Amino acid sequence: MSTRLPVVGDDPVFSAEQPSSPRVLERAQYTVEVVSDSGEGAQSCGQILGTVSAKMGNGVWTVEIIPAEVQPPPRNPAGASGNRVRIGSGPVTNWGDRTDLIVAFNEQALLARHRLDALEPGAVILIESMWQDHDDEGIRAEWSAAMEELGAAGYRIIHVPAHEQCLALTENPYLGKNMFMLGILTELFDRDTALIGAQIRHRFRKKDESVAERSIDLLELGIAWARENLDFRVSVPPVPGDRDMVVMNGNQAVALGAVAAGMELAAMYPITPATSVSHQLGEMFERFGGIVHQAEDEIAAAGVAIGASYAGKTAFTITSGPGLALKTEFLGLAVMTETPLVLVDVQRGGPSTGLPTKVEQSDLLAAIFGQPGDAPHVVLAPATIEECFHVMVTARRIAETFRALVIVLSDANLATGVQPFPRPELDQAWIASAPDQSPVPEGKAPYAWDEQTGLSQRFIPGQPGGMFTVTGLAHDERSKVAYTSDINQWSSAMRSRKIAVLGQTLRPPSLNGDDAGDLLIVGWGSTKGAIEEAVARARDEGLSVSSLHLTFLSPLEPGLAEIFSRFQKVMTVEINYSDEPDGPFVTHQNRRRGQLSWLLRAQTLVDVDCWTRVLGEPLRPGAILEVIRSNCGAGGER
Amino acid sequence: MSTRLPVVGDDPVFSAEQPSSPRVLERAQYTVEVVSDSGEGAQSCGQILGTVSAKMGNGVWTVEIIPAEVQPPPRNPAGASGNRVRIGSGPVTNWGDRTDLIVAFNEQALLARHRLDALEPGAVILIESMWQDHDDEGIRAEWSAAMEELGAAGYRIIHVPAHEQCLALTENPYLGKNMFMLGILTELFDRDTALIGAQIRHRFRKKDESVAERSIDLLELGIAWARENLDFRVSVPPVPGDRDMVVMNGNQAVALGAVAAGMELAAMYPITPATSVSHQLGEMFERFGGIVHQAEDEIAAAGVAIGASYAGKTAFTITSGPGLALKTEFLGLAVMTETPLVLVDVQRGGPSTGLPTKVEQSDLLAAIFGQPGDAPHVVLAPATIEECFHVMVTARRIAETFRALVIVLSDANLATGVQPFPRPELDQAWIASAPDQSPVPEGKAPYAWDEQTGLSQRFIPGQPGGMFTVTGLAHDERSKVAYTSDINQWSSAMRSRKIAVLGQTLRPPSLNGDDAGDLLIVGWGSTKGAIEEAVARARDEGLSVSSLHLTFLSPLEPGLAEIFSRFQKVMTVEINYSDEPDGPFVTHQNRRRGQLSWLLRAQTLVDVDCWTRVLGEPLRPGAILEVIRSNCGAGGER
Amino acid sequence: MSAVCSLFQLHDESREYGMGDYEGAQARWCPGCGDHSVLSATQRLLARENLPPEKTVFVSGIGCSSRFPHYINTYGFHGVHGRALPVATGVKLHRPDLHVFVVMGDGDCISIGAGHWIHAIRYNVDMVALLLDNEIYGLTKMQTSPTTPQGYVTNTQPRGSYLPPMNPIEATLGVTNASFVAQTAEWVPAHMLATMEAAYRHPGFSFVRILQRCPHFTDDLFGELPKHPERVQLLVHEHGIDLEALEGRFPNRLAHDPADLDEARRLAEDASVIRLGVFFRDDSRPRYEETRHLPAYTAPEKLELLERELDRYAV
Amino acid sequence: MSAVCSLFQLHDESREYGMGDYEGAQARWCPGCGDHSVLSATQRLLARENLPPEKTVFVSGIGCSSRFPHYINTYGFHGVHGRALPVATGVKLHRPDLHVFVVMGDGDCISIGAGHWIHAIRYNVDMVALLLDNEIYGLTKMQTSPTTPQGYVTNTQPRGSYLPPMNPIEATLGVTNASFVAQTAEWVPAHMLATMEAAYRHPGFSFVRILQRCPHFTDDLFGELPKHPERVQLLVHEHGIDLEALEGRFPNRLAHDPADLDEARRLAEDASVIRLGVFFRDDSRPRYEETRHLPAYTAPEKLELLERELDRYAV
Ligand SMILES: Cc1ncc(C[n+]2csc(CCOP(=O)(O)OP(=O)(O)O)c2C)c(N)n1
Ligand SMILES: Cc1ncc(C[n+]2csc(CCOP(=O)(O)OP(=O)(O)O)c2C)c(N)n1
Ligand code: SF4
Ligand code: SF4
Ligand SMILES: [Mg+2]
Ligand SMILES: [Mg+2]
Repeated sequence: MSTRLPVVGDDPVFSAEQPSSPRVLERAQYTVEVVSDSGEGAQSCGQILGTVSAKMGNGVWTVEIIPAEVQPPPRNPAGASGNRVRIGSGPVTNWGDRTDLIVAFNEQALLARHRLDALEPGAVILIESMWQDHDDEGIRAEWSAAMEELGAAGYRIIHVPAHEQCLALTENPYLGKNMFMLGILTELFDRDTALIGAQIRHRFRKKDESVAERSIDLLELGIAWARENLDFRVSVPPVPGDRDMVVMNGNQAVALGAVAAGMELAAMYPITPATSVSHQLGEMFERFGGIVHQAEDEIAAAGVAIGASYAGKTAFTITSGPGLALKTEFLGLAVMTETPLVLVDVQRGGPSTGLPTKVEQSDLLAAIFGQPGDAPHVVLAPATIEECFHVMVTARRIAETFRALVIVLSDANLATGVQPFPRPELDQAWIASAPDQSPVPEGKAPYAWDEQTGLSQRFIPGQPGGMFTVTGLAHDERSKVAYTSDINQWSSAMRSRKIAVLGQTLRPPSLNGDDAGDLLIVGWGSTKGAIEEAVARARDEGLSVSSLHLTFLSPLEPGLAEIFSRFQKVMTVEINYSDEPDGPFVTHQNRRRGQLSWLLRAQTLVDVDCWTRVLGEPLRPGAILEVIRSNCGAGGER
Repeated sequence: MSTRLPVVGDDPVFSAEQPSSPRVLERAQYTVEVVSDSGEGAQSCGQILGTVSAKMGNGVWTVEIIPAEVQPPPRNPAGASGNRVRIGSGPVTNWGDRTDLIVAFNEQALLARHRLDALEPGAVILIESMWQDHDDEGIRAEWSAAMEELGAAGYRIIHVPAHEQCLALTENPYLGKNMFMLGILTELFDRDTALIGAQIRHRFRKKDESVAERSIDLLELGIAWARENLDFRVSVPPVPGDRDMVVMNGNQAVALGAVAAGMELAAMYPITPATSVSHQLGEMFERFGGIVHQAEDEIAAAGVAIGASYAGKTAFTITSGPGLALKTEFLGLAVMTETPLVLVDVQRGGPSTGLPTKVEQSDLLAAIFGQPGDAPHVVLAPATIEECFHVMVTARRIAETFRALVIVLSDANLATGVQPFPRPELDQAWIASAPDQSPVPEGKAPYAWDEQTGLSQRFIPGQPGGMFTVTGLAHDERSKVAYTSDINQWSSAMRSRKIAVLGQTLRPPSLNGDDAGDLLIVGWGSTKGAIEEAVARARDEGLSVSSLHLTFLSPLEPGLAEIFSRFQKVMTVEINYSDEPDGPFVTHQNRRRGQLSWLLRAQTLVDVDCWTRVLGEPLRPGAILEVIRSNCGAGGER
Repeated sequence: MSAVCSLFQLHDESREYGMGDYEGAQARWCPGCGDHSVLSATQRLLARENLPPEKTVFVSGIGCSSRFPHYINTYGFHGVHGRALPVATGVKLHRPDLHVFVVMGDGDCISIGAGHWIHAIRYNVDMVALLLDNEIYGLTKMQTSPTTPQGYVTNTQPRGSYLPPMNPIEATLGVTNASFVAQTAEWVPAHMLATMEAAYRHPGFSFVRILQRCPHFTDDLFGELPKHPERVQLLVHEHGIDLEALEGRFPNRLAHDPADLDEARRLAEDASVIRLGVFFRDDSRPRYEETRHLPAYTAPEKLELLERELDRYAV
Repeated sequence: MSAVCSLFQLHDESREYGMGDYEGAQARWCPGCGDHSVLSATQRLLARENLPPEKTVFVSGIGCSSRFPHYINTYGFHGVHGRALPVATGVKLHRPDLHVFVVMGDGDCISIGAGHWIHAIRYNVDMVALLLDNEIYGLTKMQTSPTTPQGYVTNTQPRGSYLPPMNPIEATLGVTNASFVAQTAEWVPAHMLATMEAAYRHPGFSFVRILQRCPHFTDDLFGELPKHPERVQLLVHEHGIDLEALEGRFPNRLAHDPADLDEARRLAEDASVIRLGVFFRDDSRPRYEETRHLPAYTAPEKLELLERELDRYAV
């Protein structure tokens, strides 16, 4: 693959004509969706819009709309495939509430979005109109029924004869319509056509040149059609920052972060939504001396990573819920043998196979407590795509310094969400240093635990004089199998103490909002943007609410009880399941609660409430705002 | 194997001579150990003593002393193998504190017990004396060193020339010495020689008759030696109860309980200390129409059990920590598909391979929270060997009624501990009923969740009209893959609600001791006997302490916060790891706590403290008494 | 069959089932996916054998192919990735009255499920195992599977898959107690149906590898093959499969006695031509579920037995 | 070997190691256990090949046999049950300078570890895998293993093991890309040493099944064999093993060219005699670890490359 940047800004394909003067809607932020059957390219249409908007200096948050099957039957609500792009003048930190404008390739995909309550009342709908007069009677009937269902919602529905228009340039508009639609969006949002063209060329770089050219023709056709037929434009003026930015999704960030951390082995077994990290690395890792090992299963992937790490190489393994489950036994071994290991869990909906392509934050307690026996380790969660990059450096360093297992909890929202962030300033210190191969001084033990910190210096194969046998059995500091009872108590303490030491190095979390007030919202992971947006809106309404976002879940960041004591009420907002407090048979005591709230209650003894949803989608700031409104000043949960 | 009971009571082998009149120590309870190299038979010596004592009406608790290897090198402290038998006039509920009398086949095994602080100061030691003048100089030196180490402790050391004595009857005393030693114990404790003889015959029933006869000769030799040479006897008079009793270990109780529950399949993979359940069932299960399936691994064992249960048969799977880890993914599937499943985890020391033959209670949080995604299910822990039997009936019924996963947490202490308990009064209602094969009424859904309870009636293959596909994907009540967002929220609620319903059927736990006071000790699982003994001793000392023992860990039994509020201080006592409160870097907030205390804190918001140890042995009541003493009236943990 | 089982056998033997009786939900595979044709052939087999839908169970793992049970109107168990065989074993062990079919993908069966696969061959429990081998991970979007040809570009091995592919027929034949091993292709429906039928009728574990087109990701692997019957060799034999109807279309035929294990292995090993047919069969191999002799006691009888058992522990 | 690896190669090539250099902790196996003799042969091999202890890694799972690494003075990894091969693969993948040996029991390798075993054969990573096959679960006290003879009484199958045993050699030979497959017996130390040596020198994954006595539980299986050399047939060949020293003791010898896979399979299948020797070897099979071409950039060079990578995402 070429690493050359596509040439931008001076592309001669586009004409410089001025648009006519339609009504211009000025917006600080605006959300657009493009949906089609899978294979029709709504995905790339949305992606290009997002990327180009980011390049133009807009804040952007892109979310994939993915069906559960590879190519489900056409024209079916459950098959909707596409992208949602939220564009802002300033930074956009989350997917927002509802869509302002949707481009739909058929009315069934559109219906799916409507039924999922994804569309703003009064939203603009650009719908491919070919189905209205389709030869197939059944299709015509479906169209009418759909229009009726949509009619009640007060959308502004605009028919787009995309198919018909595209026929002028291509025999099979199913394969080019997305470029036509992209043209419409280009015109509507006044996107830089040179940047758009460059993106298209990049996308088709492995195909015959004519493909890109025809796509650009279709794009122009869309632009022209919009110019002539649409009476409005949307302006979301970028507020250019002064920092270099990059734009990518969370899985790409994890992959690049792993490289920046000097990782040398990624052992994995395919699983949605984690797999694309390995696709990304598959392309580039070898150039950095790294190996992507697709193992026969998740257990083997964990084993290979542990083996490599034991041999002095920095290794991580990446998976999602079902794979985390399978790796459980090996995680216990990593803890017991104090072999550094980073595991990235890109969470999806559970339990079991659950919702493989959808977001959830319900692996938290399994990540912390899932391993039989006492297995102290570290659990971290990046909250933004930028953090997905940097967390890999942090995780690797903690793993090595503390000879620890570090679990990183990303999720499907971060994995597929695309967002610009400041370009990382790479630092050589981030890269793992070469393994120690110097001789081991006589008498030194492979677990010479420092009594105060539990820390010790590991021996790496190749070090003369360091020969010893790592074991998952209880062992003493020479790694000899323990036969007396106090060794187990002592070595358990040593493994636990390291975590306390790490905890002491952490700073208390900082607050978003005032230091005290009516309500404190606590979150973790990918919900940060939505929570902070909701808090900002609530504060604008005069509500006394702040929020706090945790990166370290094990050990927890210090000072929480003290912070919580300054608020009338504390509650978590999470994408995992909790009983409704007023559900049948649910009492204040037996209520099954959000996973973080449960953790916080045990640690702080504060009556931390929770509001959680498992809708298979990111939380909407508007919904969180509702929660804030009804909990501000409402006091404790009892 | 014959099920005929050995003939008792009229055995002509033993003479009726009266013993001379040595000093008789009257004791309400007394603890004896027998230790040897493995293969020398201290195990069976101790077992026979225990069983016969139980048959004579004594309370008994027997604990195995097992080395980590099959037959480790001889004369090595780490190789000590044997049995500890605590005999009481009334019921004995735990292994007690220290041993009053030990029979040791060599001084190294003895040293091992001494170093583990297993012996009461002033204990009587009966030591095989052959090593003192052994030909091997090294051995003589080891003997001297050992005697020196032991000398300081004030034991009463009695030399027993067992080897020499046995040579009169056998060429290889290593294989018969245990019977000679048993003879000594028979005389010392005035055990019924007919019962002893019957046990010996039963043990050798598959061997040539001469083996049993020679053993009985050796036994008599031991009796005679003791009569002539020992100046004391121990009297622990049995207090005969009025109930029929049985005596067995916890794994045998689980096996028999499974049969009593009408279980039809035990799917397992060998793992200590769970395996002997399947040995027990291997002998008898087929006669009841049951199958023991030794699978290729623990994952397959779980899958086979789930498949059988899905097909309408009652199935369970049994394992220990590392196996629990491997089954994690399948447990999530059982929850998601609402397939009834009972899993018995006989806990051992962890994490990882840990202490395979030793007790620990550290799988609690993994059992409850280990499954990625939200996977509500039931976790139960038997506290006595009797409960090991009955819990299987309870677990099976809950699993089927609630279409639930039920995890039963036993442990190595229960698994190998032998205790008499009232013979179960078998009830036909305990046995699983035959699966429903009647036609399914049209329109009925396979998950027709009752909105209030989450309960539904499952369809079983073979039922006409019930055809549907179970799936681990999020699904609606017809088991169709969920494509809209609210289905996941709804079905998650239905799975959770069942657990709340079960919780409502539970009674608040009853207290051992007063309803209010200075200190409440909370325990779970096999520690009950030790805790209650310690509490009784403390109350005798006038301390204001009560205890409470939980059987249901998920959902927790109701009313805990209210109960806790009546005590100055609440703390758990558990066999799992917790940071010492005053350890370096440990604060009240970041302290890693005992697993139950953590659970109770989150649920009740009471500052539940904990005292825990992971010494690879059951807790000693005396140690718990110390904890009570120092915490009674001491107030909260802070 | 014991009395316990007779409980499960009350069904209307006289009823005749047609294809329509086995129709499940609309299949959501890609257009042109070979899984569609496996589904039709299976429904045809069920109709031919007149299997009551309620007595038939399809067990699968996770993957495109593993969606299969949803699309057929029998009992179905869509479990977890790689673990269909243990679940199916559990279903069948205690329910000999049920007809058990297992549907697996190549990743499902041969990668993550490899241990269960090897052991299921050995257990030889009476069921039909269908390996829908598209030589790629479909559902997760084109990663290398153990059967992906060496050099084939995938998303995880973009410089071409590193190793020579595993040969599932050869590996199966290497496992002691293998009892039925066949290969067919979904684009030869008549052959596929005949193979499945032979598999169904074989008493024991029948392993059938079905070469399966995945037009979405690997159209170049099998996509052209339907047009090239000369690249296929049919193994024909009276104890295997011998379809006259195919004679014209597939001129390349080889007589192979499925009783000949050595020859079967030799044929399996040679990758120069795609061989369809029964490589090996031995109806006399011991079956795991037959090793148990389970009496059928009533509950009161069981209690009585258990009392005797408890007597042994009586004090 | 790349520059990165040279980092790991600084050791004193001139040093000569003796048996004593490999002595670890006192072995805690039962008296007479065959594992003791495997240990001595291994130490002898290491001395013969003069492998620096710090450059040698023994990886094992869990079982009696898996205690092995504790008793030899090299680096050792005593991991979890059934998973030695993935760990060993991880060790070797990035550290071609290390000599990697894997020690597994029959339950460890063939039951719980079966999936990894099959795939390790295929990956063909350069290491020596020793299967210490006592045909029983030793450490957990006598349960049926996949190699336990049919009918043999164990604690989990007290009416006799239900199925014919798995034949590890046959199964290994069925896996595509198998490159070295041999069988030996610990009670013929010279043969065992020669086999291990051939295995060590083979470039790729060498699978050696060692028949191993377990006097504690299954003395009747191999216990008498040392006295019955006539029940053993030695496979001899210049590319396999041919020890003149053994000629007198083992009169039953068969010339077998390890290049002949078909014949190897035939010999493996036939259980009428115990065959010791190299069944198959092919030094030219592709090795997984060689498929990667890893440049050896310095940290600054990597950063520079990463900057170029980031450029692609620049706004
Ligand atoms: C434990 C686990 N690991 C990984 C996955 C992700 N996953 C789903 S299907 C699949 C493989 C699909 O390939 P194959 O088995 O060949 O079936 P196909 O889709 O090609 O029919 C994988 C890796 C999962 N669902 N569960
Ligand atoms: C995950 C897991 N399952 C089961 C066990 C228990 N276990 C320890 S060793 C062993 C098998 C021993 O047999 P084998 O592998 O043949 O080795 P041997 O002891 O005979 O050398 C088993 C089942 C374990 N430690 N971990
Ligand atoms: S991706 Fe391939 S295997 Fe999956 S449904 Fe589509 S064509 Fe079939
Ligand atoms: S049990 Fe068997 S395999 Fe294990 S150490 Fe003893 S003799 Fe060796
Ligand atoms: Mg596939
Ligand atoms: Mg073994």
